[in-house]
This record gives sequence, C-alpha cells and structure tokens, in this order.
Amino acid sequence: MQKNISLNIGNLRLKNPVMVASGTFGYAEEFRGLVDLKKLGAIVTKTITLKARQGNPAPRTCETPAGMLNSIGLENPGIDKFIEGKMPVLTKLGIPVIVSIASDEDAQEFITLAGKLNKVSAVSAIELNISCPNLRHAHKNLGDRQLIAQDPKVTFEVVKSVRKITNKVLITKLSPNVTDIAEIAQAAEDAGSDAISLINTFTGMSIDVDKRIPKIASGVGGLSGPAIRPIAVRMIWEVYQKIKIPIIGMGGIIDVSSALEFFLAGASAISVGTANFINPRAAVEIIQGIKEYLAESKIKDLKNIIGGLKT
Amino acid sequence: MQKNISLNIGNLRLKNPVMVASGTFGYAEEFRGLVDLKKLGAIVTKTITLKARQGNPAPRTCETPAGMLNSIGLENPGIDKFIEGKMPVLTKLGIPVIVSIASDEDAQEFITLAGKLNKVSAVSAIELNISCPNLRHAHKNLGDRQLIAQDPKVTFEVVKSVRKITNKVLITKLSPNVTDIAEIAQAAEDAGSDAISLINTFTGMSIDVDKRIPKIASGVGGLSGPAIRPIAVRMIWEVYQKIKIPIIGMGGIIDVSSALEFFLAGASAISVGTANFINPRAAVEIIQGIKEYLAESKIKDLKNIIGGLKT
Amino acid sequence: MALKKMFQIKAKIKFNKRIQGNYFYLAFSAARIAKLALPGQFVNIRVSDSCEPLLRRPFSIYRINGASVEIMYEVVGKATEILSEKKRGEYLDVIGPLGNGFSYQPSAVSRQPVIVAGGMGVAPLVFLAEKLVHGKPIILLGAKTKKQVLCEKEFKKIGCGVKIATDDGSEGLSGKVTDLLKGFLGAAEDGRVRSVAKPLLRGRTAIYACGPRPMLKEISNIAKKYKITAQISLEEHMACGIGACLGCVVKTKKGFLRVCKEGPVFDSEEIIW
Amino acid sequence: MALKKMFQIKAKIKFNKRIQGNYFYLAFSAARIAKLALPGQFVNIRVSDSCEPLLRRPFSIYRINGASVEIMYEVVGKATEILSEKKRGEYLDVIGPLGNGFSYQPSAVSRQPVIVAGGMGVAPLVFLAEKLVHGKPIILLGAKTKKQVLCEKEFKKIGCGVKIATDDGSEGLSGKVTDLLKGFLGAAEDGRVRSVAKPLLRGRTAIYACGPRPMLKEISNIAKKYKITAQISLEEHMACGIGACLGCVVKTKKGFLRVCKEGPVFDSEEIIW
Ligand SMILES: Cc1cc2nc3c(=O)[nH]c(=O)nc-3n(C[C@H](O)[C@H](O)[C@H](O)COP(=O)(O)OP(=O)(O)OC[C@H]3O[C@@H](n4cnc5c(N)ncnc54)[C@H](O)[C@@H]3O)c2cc1C
Ligand SMILES: Cc1cc2nc3c(=O)[nH]c(=O)nc-3n(C[C@H](O)[C@H](O)[C@H](O)COP(=O)(O)OP(=O)(O)OC[C@H]3O[C@@H](n4cnc5c(N)ncnc54)[C@H](O)[C@@H]3O)c2cc1C
Ligand SMILES: Cc1cc2nc3c(=O)[nH]c(=O)nc-3n(C[C@H](O)[C@H](O)[C@H](O)COP(=O)(O)O)c2cc1C
Ligand SMILES: Cc1cc2nc3c(=O)[nH]c(=O)nc-3n(C[C@H](O)[C@H](O)[C@H](O)COP(=O)(O)O)c2cc1C
Ligand code: FES
Ligand code: FES
Repeated sequence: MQKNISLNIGNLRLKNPVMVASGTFGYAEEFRGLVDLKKLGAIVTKTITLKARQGNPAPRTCETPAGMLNSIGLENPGIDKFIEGKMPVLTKLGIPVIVSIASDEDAQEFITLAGKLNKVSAVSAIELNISCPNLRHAHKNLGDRQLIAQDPKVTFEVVKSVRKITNKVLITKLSPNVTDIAEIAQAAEDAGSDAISLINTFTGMSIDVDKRIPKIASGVGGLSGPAIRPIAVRMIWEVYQKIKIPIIGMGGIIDVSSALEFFLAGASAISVGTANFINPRAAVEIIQGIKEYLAESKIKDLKNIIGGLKT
Repeated sequence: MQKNISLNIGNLRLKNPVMVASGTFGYAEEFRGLVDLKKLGAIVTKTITLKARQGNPAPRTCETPAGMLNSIGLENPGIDKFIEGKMPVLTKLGIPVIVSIASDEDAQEFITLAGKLNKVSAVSAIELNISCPNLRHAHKNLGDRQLIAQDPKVTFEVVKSVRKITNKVLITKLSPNVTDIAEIAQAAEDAGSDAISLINTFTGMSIDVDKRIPKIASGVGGLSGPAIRPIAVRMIWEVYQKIKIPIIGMGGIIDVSSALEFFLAGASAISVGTANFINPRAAVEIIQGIKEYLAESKIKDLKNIIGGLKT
Repeated sequence: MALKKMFQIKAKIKFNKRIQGNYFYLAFSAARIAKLALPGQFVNIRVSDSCEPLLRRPFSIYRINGASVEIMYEVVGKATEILSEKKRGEYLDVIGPLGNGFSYQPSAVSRQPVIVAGGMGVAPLVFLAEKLVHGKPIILLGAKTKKQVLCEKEFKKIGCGVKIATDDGSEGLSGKVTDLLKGFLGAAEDGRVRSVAKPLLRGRTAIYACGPRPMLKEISNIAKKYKITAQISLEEHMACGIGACLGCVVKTKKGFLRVCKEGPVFDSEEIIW
Repeated sequence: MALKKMFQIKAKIKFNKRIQGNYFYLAFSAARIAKLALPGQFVNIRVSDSCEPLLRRPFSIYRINGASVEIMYEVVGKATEILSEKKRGEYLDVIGPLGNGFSYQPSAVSRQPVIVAGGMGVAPLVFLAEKLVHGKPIILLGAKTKKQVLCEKEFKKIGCGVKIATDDGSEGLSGKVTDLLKGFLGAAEDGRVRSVAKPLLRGRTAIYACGPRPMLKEISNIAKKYKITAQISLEEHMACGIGACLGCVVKTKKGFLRVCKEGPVFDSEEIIW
C-alpha cells in the first residue's frame, strides 16, 4: 500500500516532511557525494543577512552532554552574493529551497531582504530567523528582551511587515528562550505567518575550568542536539494546542524515533539539524524510517499521526 | 596550606559549598550507609506542602539524552508530619537542613508553612520552591503564566510576604522556563531573599512512539541532568551580573569539573541533584575535588574564583 | 521497617556469557552484597560512566555463589547492550542489595509453594526456589516460545517440578502460564488430580510470581478468586533505586508505595491495578 | 576549487595497537578513501553511536597501506579513549578524505624540504615524507620527553635525516623543536654548516609543519623572518568536518577560512595569529 508522506506548508508542496535545518547543512553542496540531496523534503539555507557577516572568532563550537554549543555569528556572504553565488547551485538540486533571513541591526532589513527574495522564483519560502541567539537586540522596541522572538508584539510587527510585501510562503522561526512559546507562536500566526519553525537553539555556556574561560570564544552560544529534545517536543505540543498553521519541528532529532516524537506532538514537518554533522544521511534515513513506521502501523497518511499523542 | 571553602548564605554558615538538591536526596536517610552524610555542606529536603500530597501516577520518571524527566508531583507527607517524622532524623545529621516549601493552591500557604518552620529551631533555612513544573497556576495573579517564578511581580509579592514573617535564611528557587532569568532573580532580591537557587527543572516531554503516549504518565515533567548544564551555567552567569545576594547553582552537576563551571559563572554554592541517583557519593567527591583544584591552582579561598570567568 | 544495609561496590566481573538468544548470565564479586542478599532483592548497576545511559539499571539477584552475585538479563536497550559487551575482569559500579524480597515461612510449613515466572521474570525465582526447596516448590514457567524458556534445568537440578507454557505451543502447554496456574488450581479444587495444590488452597503456602505486568495482574485476580496469597515482584522505571526520588511508585491500598523500597515484592492483594 | 570526492564508510578495523604511553596506531579498511587520500588530509570518525561523544572526531591520515587507512592518535578525552578500546574486526563510521593537504612540487625541484613535527603533530608527516622522499627531507621532531618522540624509526626507514628536540633534554636537543629549526637556518645563513638549508633559504622548497598552535605560530614568525614558505597544518574544534557548520574557522588575510575545508593546511603567511 502506498503511504502518503507529502504535505503542504501554505502553498508549498513538499514531497516529504523532512527538511534540513538552517545553519546545519551549509548551502547543500558541502554534502554532495554523502547524501542523495534530491531525496530531501526541502533545504533551509544558512541564515542570510543584508550585508556580508564574517561571524565570530574561533572556537565557535564545543561539545556538551548530548549536545553542542555554537556561536557562528551568522557568517554569510550577504543577500546579493547569496542570490548570485549560492542560489543557482541550490536551484539545480530540484528540491524546495527555503531561504532563512535575519536582520542584524534593524528590523526594516527584513523587508529589504524579503523584497530581494521575491524576485528569485527559485526561492520556495522565506524563513524569518527572529530567534538567533547570536544576534541580540536586533529591534528598537525590544526593551530588555534580546531577541525579537522573545516579545509577542515585536514578533507580530516584524512578521506582519514582511507578510505585507511578499506572497512567498512565510515561515517564522521561534526561540525556546521564552516563558510562553505558544504566545509567541500565536503572534506569528496572527501576523500572517504560513508556518512556525521551532525550536532554534537555547542560549548556553560552557566553561573550560582549567583556563577559566568560556569554551567558545563569544562566551554564550546556542545549544542544540539531543539534549534539548524533551523541551522541544514539549514546546511543539504546547504550540500545537494553540495555533492552526503547520509547525516545522526540530531540536535534537537524530533518527526516525526521535522524528516521530515531533509528529505525534503536533509537527507537520520536521527539520534535522545537529544530526547532519554526526550522520550526513540522517535526514534521508528518517524519510525511509517514516515510511516503514507507517507501513508497520498500517497508517495510510502521515497526517493521521500529527498531534496524535494520546494523553 | 589550608584551603577555605566555607561560606555564608545570609546568616547561615556552611562548612562547604556543596548541597544536595531538593527532591533528589529524599530525607537523607535513604542514603545512609552509602554516603558520609556529615560531610555535606547542607541538605535541602524534598519540597513540603501544607497538606500531604500523594503525587502523580507512575511512570514518574524516564531517561532522556544525558538527562531525565520527572513528574513526582510533589509527593510529601505534609508539613506537620514532616516536622514530626522527618525533622528529628535530619536534625541528628548535624548538618544544616534547608526545608523546601511550596504552595499547592494558594500563595498564602507559603506564609503558613514558613510560620510553622519558624518554630523549628533545627531548620537552618527555608527554600521557596516557586518553580516546580508539577505545580501549575499556584497563584491567582499569574494570568497566563504557569509558575510564580515566571512572573517578576508575583515572585516579588510571594517572597516579600514570607520575608515579613520569618527571620530564617530565605532562599528563592527559580525556574529556567523564563525569557529573562535575571529579571526574576532581581525581583526575589528586591523582596528580601537572602539567596537565589537556580535552576529548577525545564518542562519537557518525551514520547513512546510505539504506544503513542508520553513516557511519563503526567505528560510533561521536569528535565534535569547534564543535558541542561550549559543553560544553567549561562543563567547563573546572567544572574550573577545583576544581583548581589549569593547564588546556589545547580543543573547537571555530576563531578568537580562541572561544579567548578558554576562557581566560575558566579555561584557561591552548588547543589547536586540527578547525580545523586547515578553516584550517591557525587556530592562528597565534589567537595574533595574542589579542595584539590584549589590546591593545584594555588588559590586560598574558593571565594576567589566565584564569578572568576574571564571573558 | 528497620533500615537495611546496602553497599556501593566496584565489582569485578567474573563471567558474562550468553545463555541463548538475547539472554545473558553475569557474575560479579561482591562479598558484602552476597552475604546479605535475599531472594527477590535486586542490585542497581551503572553500566558505563558516560551519559548514555545516564541512570543505573535494576536487576534481580539471580543467585548467590559464595562471594559472587549473579544476574540474568535480557538485552532490550542501550544499557543491557553495553552490559552484554562487558568482559571478565572489567568492573561494574553496583549498589545492593536493595528492596524487600519475598517473604516465606520456614520451609517445613510452606508445603509446595507455587512459583510462577513469565519470561525474564524468572530471574529472582531460582534463588527463591533454593530457599523453599524443602517445601517441594512447583514451578510454572511461561514464555513466548521454546527458545525463551529459561532456567528449566536449574529448577530441576534443585529438585523442583517444572511445568511449561509457551504462547506458540513450541514447548509445554500452548497458552499462558496463567492458564497453567488456573488448570492447576481448578483441578485441585475439583479433586481431579493429586492434591499438590491443596496446601495453597488451604492457605498454608503461597504463589510467588515475577513477570510482565499483565501476568501479575491476572495472578492477582486468580489469587483473589481462590482466596490465596500471591507475592508478586513488580517492575517500575527507577531513577535512584534506593527510595530517594519517589519515582518508582505503584498504587496500593496504602497509597503510592515505592517499588524499589517497599517492594519490589508486594502482596498481590495490596496492589490497585 | 573543484569539489573533491569524499565517502562515508563503515570501515572494519584491521588493527588498533598501543605504540607507547597514550599513543595508538589504528588501521581500517577503506579502499575508496585510501585511493584518494593525500598527505595532510584527514578523516572524521564517529567512534560510537551513543550521545557521548556526540560529534565525530578528526584524525590526520597517518599513512595509506593498500586499501587500508592508518591513523595515529593520542588518548586525550572521551572519544579517543573509546577509540583505544576498539578491537580488530569492529567497525568505525568514517568520512574522508577531507580537507586540503600539503602542496608540494614534483620532488626533483623541492630539494631538502624541512618537516617539523611537534608531539602528535607528527601524524600526517610520515605520509608527506614518503611523497617528498626524493627531495631528501630533513625531519625535526619535537616532544616533551623522550617517551613522546614518535615515528623516528619510520622517518629513518624512508631514508630521512631526523633531528630531535625534547623539552626536558631526555633525547636530542634540550629545548623546542623551533630552536632546532632556528639553529638550522641560522647556521645555514652563516654558512657555518653544510648547506642543507640552502634550498629552503632560496625559496626552492618549504617548511611543512604540524603541531601545537604556539609552535606553528613560532614557525610562521621564523618563515617570515627568513622569507621562506611554511605550510602548516592547523587544528580547530570541528562539528561537521565537511565545511557545513562554519565552526572551525581560522582568521586569515582572506577573512575567516574553514580549517576543515580550505585547510587544515595553510600557507603560514596567510594566517592572522
Ligand atoms: C526491580 C527490577 C528488577 C529487574 N530485574 C531484571 C532482571 O533480573 N533481568 C532483566 O533482564 N531485567 C530486569 N529488570 C528490567 C531491567 O531493569 C530493564 O530491562 C533495563 O533497565 C533496561 O535497560 P536498557 O537501557 O537496556 O533499556 P532501555 O532502553 O532503558 O529500555 C528498553 C525497554 O525496556 C523498558 N524498561 C527500561 N527500564 C525498565 C524498568 N526499570 N522496568 C521496566 N521496564 C523497563 C523500557 O520502557 C523500554 O521499553 C528489572 C527491573 C526492575 C525494576
Ligand atoms: C584536522 C585535525 C587533525 C587531527 N589529527 C589528529 C591525529 O592525527 N591524531 C590525534 O591524536 N589527534 C588529532 N587531532 C586532534 C583530535 O581530533 C582530538 O584529540 C580529539 O578530537 C579529541 O577527542 P576526545 O573526545 O578524546 O577529547 P575531548 O574530550 O573532546 O577533548 C580533550 C582535549 O582535546 C581538545 N580537543 C578536542 N578536539 C579538538 C580539536 N578538534 N582540535 C584541537 N583540540 C581538540 C579539547 O579542547 C580538550 O582539551 C586532529 C584534529 C584536527 C582538527
Ligand atoms: C552550527 C549551527 C548553526 C546554526 N545556524 C543557524 C542559522 O544560521 N539560522 C537558524 O535559524 N538556525 C541556526 N541553527 C539552529 C538550527 O537550525 C536548529 O534550529 C537547532 O540547531 C535545533 O535543532 P537540532 O538540535 O536538530 O540541531 C544553527 C545550529 C547549529 C548547530
Ligand atoms: C526526581 C526529582 C525530583 C525533584 N523534586 C524537586 C522538589 O521537590 N523541589 C524542588 O525544588 N526541586 C526538585 N527537583 C529539582 C532539583 O532540585 C534540581 O533543581 C534540578 O533537578 C536540576 O539539578 P540537576 O540537574 O542536578 O538534577 C527534583 C528533581 C528531580 C530529578
Ligand atoms: S527509584 Fe527512586 S524511589 Fe524508587
Ligand atoms: S567543522 Fe564544520 S565547517 Fe569545519
């Protein structure tokens, strides 16, 4: 029996629900030869900013118990060079390309960035990264908050302003560093986001006790990997109770079993992040594993298990 | 050369800075024979409520990557039986006993509880657990928030009201499930807390994908263990920048190296939680390890490294 | 309840061998645990000093052999997999003996107790059978299939009568071990067979059982029906194994009790299923 | 830069033996990696399928032997400890070959290149010496103490001249390997000794170095002073090893470059220390 695992995120049709997460898959070409890239549901690019960013000094990563910290600092060539140099390669893959964007100073930049992407037909969707722990105080109305995604009003405002100027599928990526994730998700939905991506990394810190310095040069960084999975799953479940638009779930997914937790908690699609570093084939293996799970459980359509957790 | 590792938390003198965390050391007697209990800096009891609580149905715990979820549901005999049945045994240990209390319905209960503890001279300090993820909506002014420790105003109010009626050393235990931990810590300090304990567990969820049910019966529970350590260390560091009262740091401490991260980030004392289950001697080994670290680093007093992270 | 002694020991592995399929048999030196251990008690083992697995894992004490403690286990996940790869001479971090084991009267009185084991639940029951041997215990063993029937020889060696049930009928009765038990009690009631079950029905001995939860529940029902005593050994996920975390509770008539501390053996009539 | 081929391989361990102290020598079968590997490239190994360690670990390709890839490593933490416990016949999950290795001219031209190794930094340099052998490379080996001097025999077997410096003077010069290098260059400059360093000073060959960061920095300074070329192999913490995470950067005149992709070998004059 044929199992259906395709789905829509807004108008965007995905042949399967497994993407690779922003910043963890480069611009795809890095994985060529290791993975059959055509099999992926979609690729989310490294977050792109208006101007090129050189990023933070090294060390930029360190391992933590069942996780890792990173503070890449959004190193990227800037939107123009990205469109010119990276998009053609990405387009050739023949899979949906979701471009992640962030503003490094001014929320107005989101509009400029989205405007530029509007003109690139190969861009399937835009992901608003309003939750990067390496970009602080990126909006004048934030007050004490560090991230746009930590304030429902600012989130609403930013999403709304981009929504107004683009018809591309719009995904808002949220931060787990908040008291009430559902409240922020609601704000993004209200502002017209087509989907919610969550979670971005937790801000964390790890210390080299012999040298008495932080293990990553920037001090704090973003925590990802299996360690954070239980929190991610709980957040998806909470958000799922509250909003109607699709959720793209991520945070510590490493295999089919961990991926299924996210679907059962309410994610319509999932994104593989840190696991790409450990096993470049993780995403592709998960796609296969989902099909097998459906077959074994005699379920016709993946949609039937979304949010299917029995409580 | 003699190394000093003693310290004060308010008026409470501790011979060393290593405690065992609430809910992870029972009422100490469970560990008798496995650990030399007299060596501990202090013991924090399981959280006690006014009335006895039978707690949640099983399964109450499950393992997660480098961590565990629990939803004990604050099972405890109630304050009167605690004072009668457990305090005498605890008192005999000859180490400071910090009694953790929570209100399971009404913030007014904190006052009643503290009032009862005032009369027990063997109680060295009171820890206000306003951050238990298994106790939701425990205050009428919380609005959408689930925990007292998620709202700076309610935190201030509750701490203040207890402060007014007790001269015992007062410790406020904070939740990591917040957008801005320093803001809550500040509220507790302003309200007269003598110290801050952080962090309590993260709310998390883990799913049995074959049965499609949560792995713990109550659905969500509290995430503890090494997995959360980088977030805990970052929060200590943030709070340390903002407040003047001592911080009791915890979250994933399993050995001397992880303990030292907390001191360097700004903790004056630390608490060992989940690690007690893995290695009952963890706390005692950490005390020894701290002394050795000071000797090797030629540091006279542990105080000299508190917040000593170079950034 | 008086505080029982327990020890945390770096215990050297004496052997660790595959019995059949995924079942293993391991012994480690731990004189102090060996000396105090009672049937039905367990040990809590840290199989690795890494974060995966993070927590200790509980295993029934299978048998005591001088200063050696023996366990029998099935590989079902990460910790048991790691355990199965350990070699003779390596060390395990073990806490034990833990919990309350089976309680039994001096063997003269407890004539022909009935021991019921489901699958890996057999682990603590050989040790128990040794202690009850003068009462000529009757052993009912259940498993999914012939290859999963464990310890038949060991029980026979001690001198116990063994009856077997397998789900697929590949050995003994085709059905559940509880069917064996029912047949056994029913027959005795009818007086159809020799009255080996009589002492049980007259309350002079008890059923001792360990195995999957549904089996234990069924045995509780049977015990209730026949008004006999059943001591059952329960499992629950454990974080500490020593009564400190309150994680491993079971609902009883006295409220929640800790499987690791008040249990793992309970009177079946105490349990609220 | 053209995309280079790399493979993810379940590679069978052929041997894994202790050389001395904490140093180990391991070989695994990986024909496709062996075929393409160049000196200075590395492999990224997942030593266990657990969460600890979570990430792969990079190791220089020590040597290629037919279809076998060999590495040499020091046990410094969790991953290398686990690696050291692996047995012949077990499998490793390996990605490679990765990065850009040393670049060298046809050996006829590159007369007497100078190879400088500090401690475990020797790992990629025997392979390199093999390729440069017609140029009669001169090897300068540095270590803390005699017991940590690695590969002396291997270099000699190929036919290279080896000079040694140890911090404690237990073998060779008492001092740093960079002192050896300085003495060597200084002497050649003065014309005091036979002119083995002349080709280097005249820019006809280069220094090839791998070792701790301070050593490489010192070599960069020396190279700058003498206006000679030094190719140095850097280390940085790696999450992916394939250029995807942007984690392993080093500051260069061209901005941040990835050690795993543009490196690990760089021209020393490119690096901003
Ligand atoms: C008092 C007691 C005595 C036991 N005695 C034995 C014994 O003698 N021999 C033996 O093989 N096993 C015994 N067990 C079960 C044994 O502890 C588990 O099989 C083991 O912990 C599994 O660890 P793992 O990491 O390999 O599997 P995991 O990956 O942790 O789990 C694999 C599967 O086993 C289940 N499981 C894990 N831990 C427990 C637990 N504590 N109770 C019930 N199910 C669990 C999980 O839910 C999962 O389905 C006993 C358990 C208890 C509580
Ligand atoms: C390109 C490259 C080639 C390498 N080749 C070799 C080799 O041939 N032989 C060899 O023994 N080692 C080599 N290393 C270093 C090796 O990767 C580390 O020693 C190893 O990752 C340590 O893992 P661990 O879990 O045992 O130690 P950890 O517990 O991870 O760390 C132990 C100590 O080593 C340091 N460390 C860990 N990873 C790295 C890293 N990537 N770079 C620098 N320091 C690190 C840590 O900061 C810590 O101080 C190489 C590293 C790189 C980047
Ligand atoms: C090295 C690294 C770089 C990342 N860069 C970005 C980024 O540029 N933009 C973004 O939205 N998220 C970024 N993330 C976050 C991931 O997309 C993902 O949300 C997070 O890592 C949680 O998923 P995981 O646990 O599967 O990795 C990055 C994560 C890592 C580990
Ligand atoms: C099983 C369990 C029960 C707990 N019960 C309590 C409690 O009653 N009161 C409380 O304040 N914290 C409780 N905690 C939280 C711990 O005190 C501690 O804050 C947390 O576990 C983080 O530290 P750790 O990672 O070292 O365990 C409990 C934690 C665990 C694991
Ligand atoms: S496992 Fe902790 S109380 Fe039983
Ligand atoms: S390790 Fe990821 S880019 Fe080099």
